[in-house]
Amino acid sequence: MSSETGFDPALYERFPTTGERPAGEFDELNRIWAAPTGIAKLTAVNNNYVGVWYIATAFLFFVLAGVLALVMRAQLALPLQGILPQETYNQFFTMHGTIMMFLFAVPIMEALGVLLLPQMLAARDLPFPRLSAYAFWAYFVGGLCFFASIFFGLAPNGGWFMYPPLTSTTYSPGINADFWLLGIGFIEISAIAGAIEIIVGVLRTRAPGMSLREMPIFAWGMLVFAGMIVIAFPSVILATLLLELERALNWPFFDPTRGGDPVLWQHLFWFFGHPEVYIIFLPASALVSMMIPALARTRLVGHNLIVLAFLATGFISFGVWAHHMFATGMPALSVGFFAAASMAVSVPAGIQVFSWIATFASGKPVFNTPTLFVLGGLVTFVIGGLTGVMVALVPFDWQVHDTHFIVAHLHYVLIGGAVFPLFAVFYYWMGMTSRRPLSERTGKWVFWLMFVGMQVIFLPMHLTGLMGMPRRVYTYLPGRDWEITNMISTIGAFIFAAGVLLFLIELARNFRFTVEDDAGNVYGGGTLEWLPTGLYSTRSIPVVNSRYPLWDDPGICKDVEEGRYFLPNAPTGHRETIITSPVRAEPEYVQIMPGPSAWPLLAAVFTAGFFVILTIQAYGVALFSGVLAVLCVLRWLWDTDRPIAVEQADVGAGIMLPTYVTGPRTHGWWAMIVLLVVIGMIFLMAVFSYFYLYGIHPQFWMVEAQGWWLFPIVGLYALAALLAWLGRRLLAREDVSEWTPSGLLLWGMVAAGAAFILDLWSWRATGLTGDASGQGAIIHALFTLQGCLVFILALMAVYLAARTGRALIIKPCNNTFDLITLFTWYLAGQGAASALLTRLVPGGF
Amino acid sequence: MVGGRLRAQSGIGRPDAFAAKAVANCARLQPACRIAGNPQGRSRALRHRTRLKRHGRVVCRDGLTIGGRQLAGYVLHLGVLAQARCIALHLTIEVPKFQARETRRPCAVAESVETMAGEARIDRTGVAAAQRDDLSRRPEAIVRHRFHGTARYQRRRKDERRDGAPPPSSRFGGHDRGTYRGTHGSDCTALAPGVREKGFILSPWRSFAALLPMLSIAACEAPPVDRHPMPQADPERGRLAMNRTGCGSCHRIPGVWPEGSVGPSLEAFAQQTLIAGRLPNRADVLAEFVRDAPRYVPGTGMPAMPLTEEEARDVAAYLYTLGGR
Amino acid sequence: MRTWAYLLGGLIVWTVHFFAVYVAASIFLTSTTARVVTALVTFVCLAAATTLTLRGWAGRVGATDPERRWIHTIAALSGATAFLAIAWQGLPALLI
Amino acid sequence: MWPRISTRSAVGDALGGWPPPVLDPAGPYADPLAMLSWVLFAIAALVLLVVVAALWVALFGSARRKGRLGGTRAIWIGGVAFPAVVLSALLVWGLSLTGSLTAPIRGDEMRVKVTGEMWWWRIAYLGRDGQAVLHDANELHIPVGQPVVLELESADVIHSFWVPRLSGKLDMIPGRTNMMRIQADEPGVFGGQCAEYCGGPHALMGFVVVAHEPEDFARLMAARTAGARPPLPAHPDLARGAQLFQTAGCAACHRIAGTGANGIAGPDLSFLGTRQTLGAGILPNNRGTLMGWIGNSQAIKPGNRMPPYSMLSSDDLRALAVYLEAQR
Repeated sequence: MSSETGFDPALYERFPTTGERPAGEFDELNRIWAAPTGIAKLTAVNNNYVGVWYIATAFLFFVLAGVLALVMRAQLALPLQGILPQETYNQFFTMHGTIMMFLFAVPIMEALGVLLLPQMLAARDLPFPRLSAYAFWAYFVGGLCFFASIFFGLAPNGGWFMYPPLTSTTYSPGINADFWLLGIGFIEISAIAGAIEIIVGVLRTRAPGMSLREMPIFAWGMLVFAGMIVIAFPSVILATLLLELERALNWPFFDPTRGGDPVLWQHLFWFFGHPEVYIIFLPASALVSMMIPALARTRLVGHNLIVLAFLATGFISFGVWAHHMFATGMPALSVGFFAAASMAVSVPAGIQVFSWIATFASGKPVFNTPTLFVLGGLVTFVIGGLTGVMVALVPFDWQVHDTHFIVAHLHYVLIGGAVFPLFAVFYYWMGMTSRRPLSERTGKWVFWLMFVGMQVIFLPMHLTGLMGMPRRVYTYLPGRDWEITNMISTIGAFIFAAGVLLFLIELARNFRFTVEDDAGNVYGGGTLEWLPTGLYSTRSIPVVNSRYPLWDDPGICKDVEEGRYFLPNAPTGHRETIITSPVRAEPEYVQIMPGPSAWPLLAAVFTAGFFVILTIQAYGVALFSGVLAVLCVLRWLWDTDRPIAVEQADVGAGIMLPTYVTGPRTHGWWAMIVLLVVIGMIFLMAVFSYFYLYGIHPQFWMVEAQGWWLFPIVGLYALAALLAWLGRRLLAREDVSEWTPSGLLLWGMVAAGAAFILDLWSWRATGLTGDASGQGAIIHALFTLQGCLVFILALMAVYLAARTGRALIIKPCNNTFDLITLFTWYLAGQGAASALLTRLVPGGF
Repeated sequence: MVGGRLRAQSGIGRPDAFAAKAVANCARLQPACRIAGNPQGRSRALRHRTRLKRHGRVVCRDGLTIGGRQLAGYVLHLGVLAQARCIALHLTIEVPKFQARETRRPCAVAESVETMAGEARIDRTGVAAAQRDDLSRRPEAIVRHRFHGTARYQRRRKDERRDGAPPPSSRFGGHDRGTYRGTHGSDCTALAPGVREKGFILSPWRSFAALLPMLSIAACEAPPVDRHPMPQADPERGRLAMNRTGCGSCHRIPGVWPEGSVGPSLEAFAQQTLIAGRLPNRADVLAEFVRDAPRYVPGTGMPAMPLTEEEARDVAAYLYTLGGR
Repeated sequence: MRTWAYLLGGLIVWTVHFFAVYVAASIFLTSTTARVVTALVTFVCLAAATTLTLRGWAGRVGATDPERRWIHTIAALSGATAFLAIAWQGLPALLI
Repeated sequence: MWPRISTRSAVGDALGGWPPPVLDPAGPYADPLAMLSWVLFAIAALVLLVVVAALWVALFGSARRKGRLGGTRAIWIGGVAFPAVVLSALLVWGLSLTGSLTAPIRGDEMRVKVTGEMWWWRIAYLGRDGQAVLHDANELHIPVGQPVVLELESADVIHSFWVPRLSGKLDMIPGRTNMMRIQADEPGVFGGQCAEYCGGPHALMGFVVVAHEPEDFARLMAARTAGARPPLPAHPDLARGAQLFQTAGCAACHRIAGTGANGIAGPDLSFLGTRQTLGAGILPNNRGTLMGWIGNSQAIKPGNRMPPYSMLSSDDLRALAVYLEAQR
């Protein structure tokens, strides 16, 4: 066996250890991980709490959006009904789509990740528990404020896809559209925060020995899920930014009369929007792949193929965005590429379906509630997939695009692919967080009501679409034979709702939240989340060399419980977990974890407040809230990155691991890289927009900045990067004061800021304004992006200076310093690229 | 002359400058009475009328025919009348010619209309025995109570008033001998077209007084009755026919789209006393009327509609399902 | 990093191919130039995907370390998947 | 037969219902799409059957059958090979069809410019030189048996032009001109509707395409493009209607060829009397609906751009309706 980090795999042989564990270490562990009580419980950051809150909130939004759908179905039951006026209906369908996508589907998958991942990986918690808490609270507060807009008639009404120019100020003068744009701003932030957490968590906090090969399928699903969020969400972040800039400052990104193009929005939106579907589907299908082996009492057949299916989906789903745009009149050849990719992406789905069938065939399935939900979801998803293949064929799509056929298709995919699996998940994993499991008898009722309701709603809806009924209509004229199918669909909607209602009653009857004395492994799963746990997760972290450790090693539960594996205690006296290597999961160091804190909560409240208050145009208050959010974040960070007295900790069996590590091996570095990928993707999408606008309307690109400005600008950015590099080098040297490296880095920041100002000024000198043309708008958008980074850099400078002043920048190397250096490098690179791009394309010297 | 006055008045009644201009424009083209003569053009007034009807109770002590006149209409209808405690004074009205008079609002100037006869029930009024005698003597002299406030084709005669009606009470305002003001408190019904009537007026006071002893009886609601049975017609077909011809583009009709506001609302049509303010609300009349309204009510705003005879009967049947108890 | 690049090699080739042909079609629209460019890129990428698949398969057979063998397996599979997807992606150049 | 619960209206007949217009094509640009649809349904049904059968065997099958299904081989066959073959075939067909349906426009077809507006359709028949020779709205007349090229544009937000029996849909995007071909093989009325959510009363944005025999069409076009308007029928209200049209403000937004009314903000009313529908495909066109529409269109189609004319008396409304009915 070869090694990835130099860790000797032979050391695994020492586990499980023998001999007595010292008395008192278990109580110590409990004391360290104890959750705050009373109102302070809100400051808890432990995944057991945050995860459950997170799921509950997402489920609440599912119910709320479902209620909206019910009212809409009632309106459409008969032609020309007056239950919902036109305007309200338009708000309802916009909110239904937006909430289901942004406030239910993505958050609940992240929530399941937060709750389940650490358990499945046998980590004590995710690597950034406070970030999880922040992501949750921002989502909770912001989401509720966003939903409340519907009670004031202020809810967005442009559809969840928000196509301009309908959503531009000309056609949507109210603040409804701003609610959407700013309202999902925090949801994007929350999703990105969660994705960073999950990526680093999956890659770096797996139990020792749990190599990629042994990694549970859910971890694979979440890894691809989070990776896709990192690539896809920047696109919608940029899109919302551009549209908000157009609305607020009249920069014509989407206004064709001044060199913008409405189709740009569609590209940006669907580059996010289609992967979004797989972002929802992948974790759900991964959970199905986790459940089926337990339900069928056998191993997953085709594990490798499913891993491949995830990876392939993760890639190919980024080549299908324009199949939402087949009717926009794109070049026939491009349309063909997207059709082909849409076909290709269905192959991985087929692999998964047949893998599940094969698993059922090789085992002895029991017809309990999760099985029923899994089977119902499978059949439903297959139907949705088949109609998906149909609409991937361009000519067919020309007919059914934007009709109720599509409504039926997407609900089949999403309900079959995500909602039914989620209900299976609720039943299957309920034993982990509840003292009592849910009732099987009621569960079957819930399933049949939901399953029958689902088919009754959406099967006839295909026909409604073929009969010519478009989507997003608040009513329809009589005499078109649409009455029957619509009435059937409405009846189905109420059957479905009855199932959900029954489930809610069931929850009230049997769900009793707990962390310690839970109902446990009701369905006999074989993966690590069913190890006996407490707030600290598992007592000790087992060595993993199997995909189903609980089945393959019957003694593992007892050994783990008795502390015979890694980290049976808290050697440093803090909350901690083991950081392992990304491929073979070899132990690298002990991470000290932050505990409960009110700062993430406050930061989240103020972040959500900033966006929500910005919407209602109370700029002063919004700014105040934003400043408070920044202060809270800085205060929360202030406690982190401090070495502790114990430099090497015994993590069990005499294996010593360092407690403070710097450089590219650290989880912080990884998180920063992921964050920079996000920022880089935003920039990349902006560059795409730049070329796109130029390609569509070159006649509006008349202004040229003088090329020689490039020399000082790029020179200054290069200087900034160089100074940052020098600073990091000097930090390692003993013979300089600690202000020298910090000072160099600070000067580097000044250089970067100067370069930015110079760039901006040289463009302003040409007389180009943001509202002049598409060129002006997109160049100013690039400046906006760069300006945001410069602003963050300024905050970092203050933070760095403060930490240096308090002697918290520790030599010879320090994580805070590293991360700021990384950021400075990235900023310099993006700034130089931006300056080069705007001057060389299309102008040149 | 007329146009000029209209301009001046429109400034008061309608702040909307555009509307004022349009009214003035129209006024230049035609005599004012033509503009104002059509009830259809004034939806607000009509809505008030509708409201009245909805709350109205037709009250009579018994179902006897008045003045020995035979009631026309359905036999069944008569049967109902005989039993009812709280319906229906059938009467014949005669709306004589009347002349355009100065009014408080531009829309209130009425044009001469043709004399017509028909049946109507009386809204919220009772008929004292003495009056019934009057009625029986001179059936043609009865004018609907509040008729002035609803259809506004009412005239008044001093001598008749002396006979049967009290002097204008404070409720009626009576700011001017020979002129009524509306009774509903709304500006739009304060139209008081100063018209004269041939018959006499059933004063609200007197009718109220007459009503009181009857209230105890009337409080017991009559069992729901289908007052317009049309066994041959299918209301559902009628509804679809209305959707097809677009009746809803002018009228608010439950079950029919859209909900136009140009014509009167027909939400409680079954309780309505008159068709288009003039014709008796009878199924056969209605079926004819919806096909070719201008023929029966010259000057009405409602045009002839493309309906077959059968469809028209269906339409009538559907309309009688509205608002009936 | 190299492990990951190898693991995802086929899919990365697919990505390169997809965006290359997308850009070509965006610039040259539905023209002969675009078709030729698509065909060329497709051939190159098909060759790359084939190489990756074969190499993965060979590595899989040869590997002793189970982890390594697993990585080769996934690499071969991703190469094969990419091959199918790239082949389909080349079809529009012939058919449209 | 599908149970009918309604008597069909003219609008309803045109706009859809049973049989599903997608599967009931009336021209060469819709025919292959219907064919494709049927094949797709058949394949989908087959695949669903296979999957459900496999699932059935997996759950309830005999041990031997289950054993045969319970391995990676099943995945390779069912999840990889089978889709690869079927999808390849479909893709080839779909792409060829895409290619043939988007073949370059010859250039000698009749051309019509259709502009999507909130929430109606502006129609301009173009001459050989690309100039508009005839303006109309909400109703498109085409000759039978020959392709008609539509230049689709938008004046405000994105709309989508869709006549399911004649062709698939194509978006109308501000700042772009999308070209589309339609062709009807038999005379008739074909309904269409905006398919892209365009705000407010998007649901009420329909139109009809009327296909005529070529000679009828030629006669119609000749009559309409001729300078002289046909004489108006005698009606007492006509003169007043004409005058009201000018004075009440109608002419500021609407155009009637040959009169002083030259407004371009709203639909062209030159041939309103011949139209099948009113309010962009939502109401039957008769005197009553015309009066109702003019009097208060906001009650009918909330949010549309025409203000309510509640100050017009019923006589005015009738006069206007009579006048507009006479525009043929």
